[in-house]
Amino acid sequence: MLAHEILEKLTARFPDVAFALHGELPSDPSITVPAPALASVAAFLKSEPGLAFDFLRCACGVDMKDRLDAVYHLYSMKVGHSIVIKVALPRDNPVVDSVSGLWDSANWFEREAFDLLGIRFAGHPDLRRIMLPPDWEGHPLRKDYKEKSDYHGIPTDRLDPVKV
Amino acid sequence: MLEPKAKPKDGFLLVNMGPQHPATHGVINFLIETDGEVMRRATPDVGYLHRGIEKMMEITSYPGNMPYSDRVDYLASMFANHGYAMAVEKLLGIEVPKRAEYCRVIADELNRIASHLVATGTMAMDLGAFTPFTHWLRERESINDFMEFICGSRLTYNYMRVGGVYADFPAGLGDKILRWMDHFEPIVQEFNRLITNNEIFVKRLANVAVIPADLAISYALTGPNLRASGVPFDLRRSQPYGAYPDFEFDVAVGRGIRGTVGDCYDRFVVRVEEMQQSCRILRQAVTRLPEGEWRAKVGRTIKVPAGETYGKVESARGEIGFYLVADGSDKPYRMKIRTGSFTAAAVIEAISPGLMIADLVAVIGSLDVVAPEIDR
Amino acid sequence: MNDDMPGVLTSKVDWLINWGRWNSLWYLLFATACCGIEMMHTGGPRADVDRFGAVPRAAPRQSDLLIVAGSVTYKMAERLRLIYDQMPEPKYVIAMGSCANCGGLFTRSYSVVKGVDLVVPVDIYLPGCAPRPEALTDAILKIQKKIKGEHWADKRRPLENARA
Amino acid sequence: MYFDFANVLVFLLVASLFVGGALVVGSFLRPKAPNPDKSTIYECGERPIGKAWFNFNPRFYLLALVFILFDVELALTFPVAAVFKDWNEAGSGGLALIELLLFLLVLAVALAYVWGKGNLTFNRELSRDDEE
Repeated sequence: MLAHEILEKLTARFPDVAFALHGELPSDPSITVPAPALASVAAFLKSEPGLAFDFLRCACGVDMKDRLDAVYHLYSMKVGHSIVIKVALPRDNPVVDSVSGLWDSANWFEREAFDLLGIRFAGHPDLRRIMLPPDWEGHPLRKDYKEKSDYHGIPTDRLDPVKV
Repeated sequence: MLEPKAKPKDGFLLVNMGPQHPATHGVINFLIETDGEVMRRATPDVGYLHRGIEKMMEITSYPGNMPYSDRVDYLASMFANHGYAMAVEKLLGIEVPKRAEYCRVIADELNRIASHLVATGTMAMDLGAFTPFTHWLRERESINDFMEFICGSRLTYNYMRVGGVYADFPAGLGDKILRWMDHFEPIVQEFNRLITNNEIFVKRLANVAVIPADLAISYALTGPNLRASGVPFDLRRSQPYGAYPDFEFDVAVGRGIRGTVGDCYDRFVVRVEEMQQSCRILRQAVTRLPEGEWRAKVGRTIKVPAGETYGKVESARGEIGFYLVADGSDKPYRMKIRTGSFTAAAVIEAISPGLMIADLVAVIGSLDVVAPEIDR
Repeated sequence: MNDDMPGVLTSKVDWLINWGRWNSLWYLLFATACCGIEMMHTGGPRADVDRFGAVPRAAPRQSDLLIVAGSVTYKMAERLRLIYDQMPEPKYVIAMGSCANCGGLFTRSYSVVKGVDLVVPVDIYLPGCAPRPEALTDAILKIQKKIKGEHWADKRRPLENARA
Repeated sequence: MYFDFANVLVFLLVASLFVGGALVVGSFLRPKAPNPDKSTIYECGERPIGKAWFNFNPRFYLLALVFILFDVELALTFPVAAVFKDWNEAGSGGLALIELLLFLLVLAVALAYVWGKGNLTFNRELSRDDEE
């Protein structure tokens, strides 16, 4: 089923939610969903027989300079179609509902998005850093990330042998 | 300083099967809560090899990112090259010539055999059978030689380019590969007699850590781990790309021969069968290699128009996906790499309660989890 | 006089002890990244470093050569230092691959230690991005050459007579 | 008469000399570089958590005992086999065979009892799984 048909099904089911379809070929189409409505839309996408998105292929965060996006790539094993769901979040307090209740793979994807981009997922069973050490400051994949001068005494820059 | 992570529950011991351990296939730490032999829970703690490849890709130009994609999974880096090149080509709208697609398939399938050789070999070694691992290393050296012919490097290939491959297929290599496969396929039968049907090996793996189909789908497992649970989802067949529609091959699916569907034994057998299917594809690809261009006309500096795409390839460890967000400059704006081992490592915590520690070694080997793919 | 190392006066006892040591350099399986695969092939049937007595060991307690094969992240650096301390004297370190030498491909990364010599003292820097098994064998032979010229009196009590 | 036992004394002396000598010479030649981290328990690079002194589940205890029982039985049948030829020539081979079979029969009964009681397997479940 193509992206706009899925969009029609969504607007039919959630009339008061403002969906938006982006991306013309060759880029992949994606549907933007407002943050408060994500939990119910995701549950609908998974349970609706015609859509049956049971496979959360990838979930990640993107730093769009003025906002943070949470991007979910969904695929359906039964029907065979896929869709990209995007949620725009404010940069200073990026919070969105966690979908780890619907798809177990979301647990680690969301932990990585929290670790590298600082997006907090409400309702996540165990939201802590997955990649970086627990006492790391800052979220590296943000565009305005500044590196510390050392970590636990190990300097982060190496003298350039040419200049020395 | 390095302080311990958690307080042990009374009556249980917290043991680190830590970053430096031969059975964890790279630097992964499992915090095991056990009563001595049986595990109450094994929580993986990853990130010991997080090199920040996604950040590196944001500050390097498109052609320069190819070596970074190699190191996402250094046991199967042809697939990462292929996925990355496909993502950029889809956004640029480049038509890859037929000969280049065939060269890519040959390199991919050779790399799949090499990766499965290490996967099945280390799994047998972790369970105590050391000799087949050295046999497989000998076979893998031949594949390393072919890779040196094709792209000049044994491990970090950097072979594919946006629009095709970096050099033409070497002239005499085709029948060299065919001759090697005539020698290799009987050895796989010998490996089956030596290991796959070995009673002790079966006893160690059958009915251990069964992953039912719905749990596999919910944890978004892909590749041999998903197919071993009975779900015949193979990107080369379900969402075909490149030259794969021209070849016939069967998708190896777990059938629960010696246990239930989705146990460690199935994951092992699926990998051995996949090696044979890869040989079949290689025979067709090498004999029917078409003439023509091996690389489309692409300028030296690549500027990808704004947009986003998701290039996905069936790697040896499942789907490796490149979610590329481009902003028109010569560097990717954001590159998320989705790998098979990342979701496979997540499922270990769900299936580990009740297993013995020795079974955890078998589970890690059967899921073929490697640290670079998890941490990137 | 020791013909291999001109100008180094080693007594017969030194030579006997060193002869035993350089022919049984057991290296620790410390494979973090891509160089680990090449190290595996070095121990494998074709490049077979076992001919020189170098047998892979899994625990630092039984190994006297630490081959740091691959990039070391900040999270792994403390573990590497602990493992190095847990190795018995006399011990040697090979920094295998450009990631271990100076951060290599990942010098601009936020989480890779720019060179293992910031964490552990390194004896041999082995260049290459995944150096070939022959290169690693050559590094092990260089460590053997170094052992040939050592005085056992220095190695016996390294702390007392540690030269400035 | 007492001289016969001298070789035992010499044997003990040389044995203790060998062992003691090796230890003494070793402590001289061995490098000594103590360091606080070196004495910590090696746990794959991590710091060990909690105490190692905890009562783990002795699930293999009975199986080990049963193994020792039948291992000793096997060890006792080897000497019989070794001297069986001489007994045969001495004419009482049949008697020796019957005695051996009797011995094996008694232990076969023991095996049946142990097998029936289920001690040949160990339980794979967690010893105390009182979920919090």
